[in-house]
Amino acid sequence: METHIAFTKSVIVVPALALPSHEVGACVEFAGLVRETEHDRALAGLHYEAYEPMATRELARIFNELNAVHPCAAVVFIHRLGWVPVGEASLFVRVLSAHRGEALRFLATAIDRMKADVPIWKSVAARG
Amino acid sequence: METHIAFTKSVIVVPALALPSHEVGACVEFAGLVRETEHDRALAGLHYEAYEPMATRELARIFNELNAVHPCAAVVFIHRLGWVPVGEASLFVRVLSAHRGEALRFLATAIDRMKADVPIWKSVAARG
Amino acid sequence: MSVKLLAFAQAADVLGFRERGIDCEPEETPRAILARLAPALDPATLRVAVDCVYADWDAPVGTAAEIALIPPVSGG
Amino acid sequence: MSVKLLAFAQAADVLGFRERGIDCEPEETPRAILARLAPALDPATLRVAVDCVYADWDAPVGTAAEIALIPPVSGG
Repeated sequence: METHIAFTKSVIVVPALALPSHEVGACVEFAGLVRETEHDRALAGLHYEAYEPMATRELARIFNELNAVHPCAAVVFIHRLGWVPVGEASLFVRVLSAHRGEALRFLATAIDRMKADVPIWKSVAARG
Repeated sequence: METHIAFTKSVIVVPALALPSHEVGACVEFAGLVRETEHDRALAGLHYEAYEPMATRELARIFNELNAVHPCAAVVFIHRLGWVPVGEASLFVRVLSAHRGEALRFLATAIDRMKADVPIWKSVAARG
Repeated sequence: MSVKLLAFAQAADVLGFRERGIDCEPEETPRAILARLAPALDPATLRVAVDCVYADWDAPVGTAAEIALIPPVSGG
Repeated sequence: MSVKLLAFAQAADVLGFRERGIDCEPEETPRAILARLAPALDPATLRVAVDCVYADWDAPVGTAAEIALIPPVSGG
């Protein structure tokens, strides 16, 4: 499985679709957008930070584990860091696979696992 | 829920993301791509046909039913018809929702229901 | 009365047409129409839609404008 | 030996720093280091990572280069 993991301080630019083979039949993409209200509180945006080397390593580990269960051809993961205004994407994930079932399950589980274990944090304000 | 259903004889052009509100936190997209092999047979592409007025009506009915169970903000559904070469998309679906769970479940179920009930057909050759 | 009969995919292959105007009576059922016009097609291998809604093979067509023969679908 | 101690999110808020070089012994545990340097932080509310891998609060740090205090994560 081709794996691409990146963090960026700028607006996420969705990379052009690159098909590793003509056996890819499903491309599933997820964009997580910053919402205006969270916990009943109006926001202008959120601030994200990460422990990047560990986050990259944890994500690679999670993706490898998931690939054993839901074999996929490629995963692209991009998380934005710093200030992200409401309506913009904090997260982009693309999964390619032969059939949609694997890509959908890989994607759903990857995000669940990220939210449980990958050292990335959001906060309503930037930290010193 | 905003609903957009379209069929096209040309390459699918993914519409620009339009957020119906700042309460949308998840954008899930699916592209179904034509694969080179199907049932162990090498293909150059597939030909699609639809009973368009009924397909549109069935899709709208399915989306309304799913929206009652997995409330979403918008769905965009575009199916290509005619000849689709290997590596190009025959189907594009985008679902927007407040949280990812609804959009992922809506998307997965919508495609399952489409494959069961919506009058669209693929074939290895064009029909007279 | 006159009804438009539509055939898709394999049904069109077997019948050799995609659309044809047919005469029928309101009390006639899709099953009877198929048996009369296309005995080569087994209704057990198809669904029928009447005015863009899946219908019962044995329900009279009534004032329908369009009857469609729907082989197993395979979109996506 | 010298180890880099990293603090993230709420842990950085409480400690007032994000990174600091500390001295410790290979047989010292993350729990002992936290108690010594940041008694305000309860290890029950945090995870600890040693050289980018989640570790046991009670396992000696050995030859680690980097110890990180990981409050509950919230990416996405």
